[in-house]
Amino acid sequence: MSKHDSPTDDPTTAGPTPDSTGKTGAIDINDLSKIYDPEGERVVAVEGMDLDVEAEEFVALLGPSGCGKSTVMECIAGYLEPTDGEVLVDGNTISEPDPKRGVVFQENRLFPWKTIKENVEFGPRMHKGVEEGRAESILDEMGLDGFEASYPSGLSGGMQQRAELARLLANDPAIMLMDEPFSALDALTKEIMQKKLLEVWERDNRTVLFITHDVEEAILLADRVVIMTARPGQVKDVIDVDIERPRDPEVVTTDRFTELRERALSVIREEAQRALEQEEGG
Amino acid sequence: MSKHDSPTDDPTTAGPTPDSTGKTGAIDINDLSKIYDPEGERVVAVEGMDLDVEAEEFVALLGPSGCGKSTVMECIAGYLEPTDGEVLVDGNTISEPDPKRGVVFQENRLFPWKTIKENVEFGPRMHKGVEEGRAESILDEMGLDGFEASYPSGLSGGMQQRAELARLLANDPAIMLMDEPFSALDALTKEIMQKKLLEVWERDNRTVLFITHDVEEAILLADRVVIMTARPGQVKDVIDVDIERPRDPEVVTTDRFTELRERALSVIREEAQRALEQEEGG
Amino acid sequence: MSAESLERLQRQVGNWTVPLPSKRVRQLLSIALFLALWSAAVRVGFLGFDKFVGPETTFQTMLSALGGTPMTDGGETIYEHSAYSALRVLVAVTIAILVAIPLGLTIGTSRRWEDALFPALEVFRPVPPVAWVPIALLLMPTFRSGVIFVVFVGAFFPILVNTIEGVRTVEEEYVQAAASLGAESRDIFRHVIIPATLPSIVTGVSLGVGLAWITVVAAEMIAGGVGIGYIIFQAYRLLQTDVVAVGMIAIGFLGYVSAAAVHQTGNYLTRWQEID
Amino acid sequence: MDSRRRLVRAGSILAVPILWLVASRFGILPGLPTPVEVLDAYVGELYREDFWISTIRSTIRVLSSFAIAAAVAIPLGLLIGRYTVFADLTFPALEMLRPIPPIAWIPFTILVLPAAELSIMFITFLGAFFPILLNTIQGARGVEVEYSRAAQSLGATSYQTFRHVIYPSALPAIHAGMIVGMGLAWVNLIAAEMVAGGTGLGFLTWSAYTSGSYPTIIVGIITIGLLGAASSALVRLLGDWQIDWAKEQPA
Amino acid sequence: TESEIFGGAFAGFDEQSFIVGYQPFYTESWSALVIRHGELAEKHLPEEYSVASWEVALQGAVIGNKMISEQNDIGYTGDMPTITAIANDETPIDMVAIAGFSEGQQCNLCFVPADSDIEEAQDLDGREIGVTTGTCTHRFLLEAIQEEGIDVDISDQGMQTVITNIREGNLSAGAGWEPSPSRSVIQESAAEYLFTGADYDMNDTAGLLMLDSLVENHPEAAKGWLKAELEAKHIMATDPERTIDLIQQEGQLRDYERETLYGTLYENIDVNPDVERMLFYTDYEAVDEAEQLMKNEAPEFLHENQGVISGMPPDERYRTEPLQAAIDELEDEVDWDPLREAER
Ligand SMILES: Nc1ncnc2c1ncn2[C@@H]1O[C@H](COP(=O)(O)OP(=O)(O)OP(=O)(O)O)[C@@H](O)[C@H]1O
Ligand SMILES: Nc1ncnc2c1ncn2[C@@H]1O[C@H](COP(=O)(O)OP(=O)(O)OP(=O)(O)O)[C@@H](O)[C@H]1O
Ligand SMILES: O=[N+]([O-])[O-]
Ligand SMILES: [Mg+2]
Ligand SMILES: [Mg+2]
Repeated sequence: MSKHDSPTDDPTTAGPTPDSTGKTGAIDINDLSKIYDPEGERVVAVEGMDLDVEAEEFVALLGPSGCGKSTVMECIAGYLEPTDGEVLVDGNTISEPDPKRGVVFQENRLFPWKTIKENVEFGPRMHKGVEEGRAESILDEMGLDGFEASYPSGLSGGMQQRAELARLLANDPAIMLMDEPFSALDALTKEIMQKKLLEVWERDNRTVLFITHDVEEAILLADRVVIMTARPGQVKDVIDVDIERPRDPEVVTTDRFTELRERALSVIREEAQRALEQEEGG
Repeated sequence: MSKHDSPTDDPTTAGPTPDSTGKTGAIDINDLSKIYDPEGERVVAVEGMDLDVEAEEFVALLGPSGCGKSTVMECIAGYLEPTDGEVLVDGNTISEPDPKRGVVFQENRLFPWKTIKENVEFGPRMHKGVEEGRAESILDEMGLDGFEASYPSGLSGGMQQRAELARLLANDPAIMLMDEPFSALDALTKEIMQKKLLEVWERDNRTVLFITHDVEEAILLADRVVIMTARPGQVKDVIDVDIERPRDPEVVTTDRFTELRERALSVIREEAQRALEQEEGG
Repeated sequence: MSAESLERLQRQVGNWTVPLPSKRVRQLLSIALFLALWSAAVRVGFLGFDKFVGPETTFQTMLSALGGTPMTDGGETIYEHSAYSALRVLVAVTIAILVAIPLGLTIGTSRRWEDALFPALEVFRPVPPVAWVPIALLLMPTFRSGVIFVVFVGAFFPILVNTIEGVRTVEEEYVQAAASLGAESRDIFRHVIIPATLPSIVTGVSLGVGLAWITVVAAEMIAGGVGIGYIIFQAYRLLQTDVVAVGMIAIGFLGYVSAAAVHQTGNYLTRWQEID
Repeated sequence: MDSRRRLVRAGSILAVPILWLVASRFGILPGLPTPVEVLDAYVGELYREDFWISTIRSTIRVLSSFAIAAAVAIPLGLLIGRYTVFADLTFPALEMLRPIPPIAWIPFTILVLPAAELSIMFITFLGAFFPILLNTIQGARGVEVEYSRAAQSLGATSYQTFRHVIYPSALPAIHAGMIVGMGLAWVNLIAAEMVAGGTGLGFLTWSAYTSGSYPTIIVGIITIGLLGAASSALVRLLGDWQIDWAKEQPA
Repeated sequence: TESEIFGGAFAGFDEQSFIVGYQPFYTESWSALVIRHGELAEKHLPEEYSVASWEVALQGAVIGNKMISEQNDIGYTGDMPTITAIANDETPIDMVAIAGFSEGQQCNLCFVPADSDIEEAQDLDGREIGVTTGTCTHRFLLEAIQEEGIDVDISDQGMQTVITNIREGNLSAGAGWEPSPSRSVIQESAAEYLFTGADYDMNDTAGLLMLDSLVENHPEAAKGWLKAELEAKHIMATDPERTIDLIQQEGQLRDYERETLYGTLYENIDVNPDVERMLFYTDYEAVDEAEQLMKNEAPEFLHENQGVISGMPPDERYRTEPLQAAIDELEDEVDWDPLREAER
């Protein structure tokens, strides 16, 4: 499954390295550092992080609160410029946001002033043109038929999250960057969304980087679970999830799952303790 | 463990019925119904619910989103007047909020305009007077020493939730009503808070009604797990948690735990499906 | 107030067996009480109320004014004076909107333009629009455009400041989301910045319209000519207090109608927001 | 902010007098007093008792009317915001009066109130009153019900809830109203002084026009602007001091 | 100074200290300036009475209305606000004297830009004239237009706006009252007089008003004030230099050159060189034209023509007893003839 057993791949392999299989959506993070400096108060969020994500791989990113997960994602999305190091996508350095790299946030960022349909058609309209009927079919798939003309404020939280996913899919990105997309949902809605996401991913072949605090969610969804250290963030451990696909929520009861979960949890606990000490100190 | 195997205890036993053991904090919910009627749009949130919570018992309340859990809790807290039926605490009908029944919400409701210490001392100051040094010792216990003079906005989410718990404890309520208190926390902070809560509960003997969406959390913490039906809410099933105390997060790996979890999950799934159908319909 | 506490209140009052009148009745009561107090104050001569008119005479004068009786010696009717004031407000606010919104968007989105323009504008902002009346009369070729200039100043700053504030508080995440969906900066301006700023602009316009009315009345009183402000003051000079009261009602009515129109238009333009 | 930006911003402010100077030098805007004339007049005014009396009078009028407006509008707004019945009985009448620009009341106040000073103060008061009232009502209504519930569950009586929850929670909105109110207090004060005469910077400015002392008009405008800015700063300071809890950022 | 900042503000409540409403930008009430700066009130008022404050107004109507609401006790107002005030039936107000009188050389002035091609009233046909409507000047202008049989476009503007627009050439002509036109004509050479009230036999005058309660309850104070008025008139009539010295102390007039102030009171207008600029009368019952104007012409105009007063002012609102008492008393005290001052 994976060439990436170690998070410390040689960082000198920068430059165009098209995936040998011709797939797109590979992410190379080389020696990435990000320092925030609001009014002289230096916060070293990420320091010397290395991580390679293969094209069409599903990677989950876990780590204590404040360890820099979102920072890493924003560097990949092109919102932030790294203080040091670089992020390559399919061998090219990232300079700005790009429709190839779709992003979903924890709180939905549907445009409140556009209807659900206008939201879903926003991406295509911006760069290649709207294909008649496509928005409807995606919304249909997400169980949102009948809500095309509603504004986001008229939908429940779960439906909003589904609409956001629909907007992302309509744009057909090679990479999906998801920052705790389901953490605000209740248990059941979350389960449904996880199923939906797996379904879509297994069909469409996209690279997914999925940030979560939920260990079970990470194992259920990902090919690899990357655990970060407390701030400044680096890769602490990578766990290969060798549970076969297609998966469904029932797998959480298997022994292998429990085993992987225990392993992830113990790594996290260790790191979390450190994070807590940091916090208590400040 | 329990005299309350069935949720349909005789509702005619109203009137003062002091607990035989002399403990306080028993809650009797008799045939409770609550109908919301904002501008003529009738929502039957809870209908004919019966539930008895023993004094010093720890009961977790599970149920699909929108099934009326919070509504029930708000009736017990005295915020809402039941449309029908009644809620008795130690045999007396509830008419208004009371410092005996402490409440914790999902989002913290620390008063942003008061310091942590002022927040913690708020309850005592309101009704019986502040005891010198008590706030400090509670904050200490919650790992918040040094933050007495901070405003809530200066604290991280986990610390805020701990401060809220400190505020509740400083008021020494017989009953603690907790509405998804930890659901906004990350996995680790949540675990720490659960431990803290168990510790406090095992020591202080208070009745706890704990609403959550997290099945594992419910089983880990509670003596009994009450599962509600989809709206209009009623008690669907009650699961006795016969895992011995003191418990710690490791119990989740035991077989008995897994068993109870499976049982709870299957009941919830069934009910959740119904709830979902309701939503999609509207 | 929550429906709940209202329920409680009603119940309490019910215990004293005083039936609580319905909301509509209470609101009408409020107005009736006001008119009764006014009338009583005039009759009794509370403070100097005996030197003012009561509601009854005001009502009569109002009717005759609405029937087309000229307001003072000038010969113009209430409709003509209203039209003058309203037109001044309309023209001034329109110009203010056309200038302040683009300017605010520019200043809000570009740090460079902000540095170049905003401090200079801030120099003028603390000066109340009415204070410009003498200078406007001095500089404007005829005093009529002078009044419009002053009203424009009144409407301009609230719109400008709210537009800038609106742009600045556009959540970065929307901009990022749009960029990640392939939007260029022009698209972002058009599809994110402008709609996200609209509610704030609407707030600015309604504040601006309010200030425009205050300014137009003051300017018309000071500078004279025509308009409701002038009528109020002219009637005052001639001690026709009933006409003064009718003028006040007219200006209040116009102010109310224009505020309602802005509110309705604003609601329509920002119809995605949950209506409360 | 880096020094280059600071420079640009300072330049932006300096551009105002420079453009004015250029305009008067080249006769664009004939009739506009030149900066030199105005400076000259300003120095002259500083030696005149009349100018200082006007300045002090206007300041006292604004500050006292504003204080009274706040003292009346805040409790009234909290009551209206929290008690529906009280609101129904009072608010419609207030709403009826609100759209009338304060300055339109001047004939009424001169006739009805027993002293000219009270007339001007009443107009100024009205200017500040409604923004503070409306914001207070909005603030009181916007208090999230969970806060008052939390207080009640901690044993607070309704008075205690009002004092410790409703009031502080509404403070930011009240404060926003006070900022707008201070601005409108000045607007209406100046108008009232121009119309009612007597003393004050509004009158000074208008009588400078009447007497043809045009540079003094601008002296008046500048002084009014300075005092307006200072009083806004004062309100902001008051707010920052009272609402310090809103500023602290997460650790 | 302190009393001007704080004390004067609420002095209206004190019956023995008076608030005086006066108009620096209205020559016919300038006896008030002479009283103020010559400290004549202090000299003549009985000891227990004082002036709480001098309240500047830019319009007579403001003073009249402040008297009606008893905020001002004594007021100097033009003929129209005087009539409006004494005709009101809320607060009794008496006209106790005339403040100034002129055969149309103060209030009834029509002027044109300095370089204007307009040479006589007839040339105004079809032109735009600026005037403040509702003032005595307005009445004069209407009458003049009617007599000339011309048709003009009247533009209602404040006095100073008329002056500004004349200077800028935006108006063909303007009408107004002194001292503003003099400033434009003498000090700035921006305007010229075209015709005056004398051409139409229209006099102009200002009233001295007192609250009836003051006259009734404090006759000594009323008498004292009129003694001061008489002395002021005496100074104005006999000592122009001192008069101008005193008037120049009025801060509001700081931008008026001495020459202008002198001219507006003492130099006859070139279009009517034989008519006195100002006549220093005080007793309107002693001067036919003044009595006619205040008791008949002005009230009739306001009542019948304009309908702004509901009836003619009652006879008892015209009071000259305090003036008579002042004259009687002064006769023993001074070496000039107070009766003459009252008349002329
Ligand atoms: N704009 C910023 N300015 C300064 N510090 C920042 C900024 N954004 C984030 N940080 C800090 O950088 C660190 C990493 O933040 P980041 O949001 O990447 O963490 P995270 O792992 O996503 O946390 P969470 O799990 O809570 O979402 C934190 O300590 C945070 O406080
Ligand atoms: N004030 C209200 N007015 C009208 N309907 C309400 C009100 N409060 C709650 N409801 C409705 O009553 C039902 C029960 O709400 P409640 O908040 O008790 O559910 P819940 O079980 O706590 O849900 P969740 O798990 O999402 O917190 C829901 O359908 C909700 O929409
Ligand atoms: O006193 N006047 O204004 O004529
Ligand atoms: Mg994050
Ligand atoms: Mg709930």
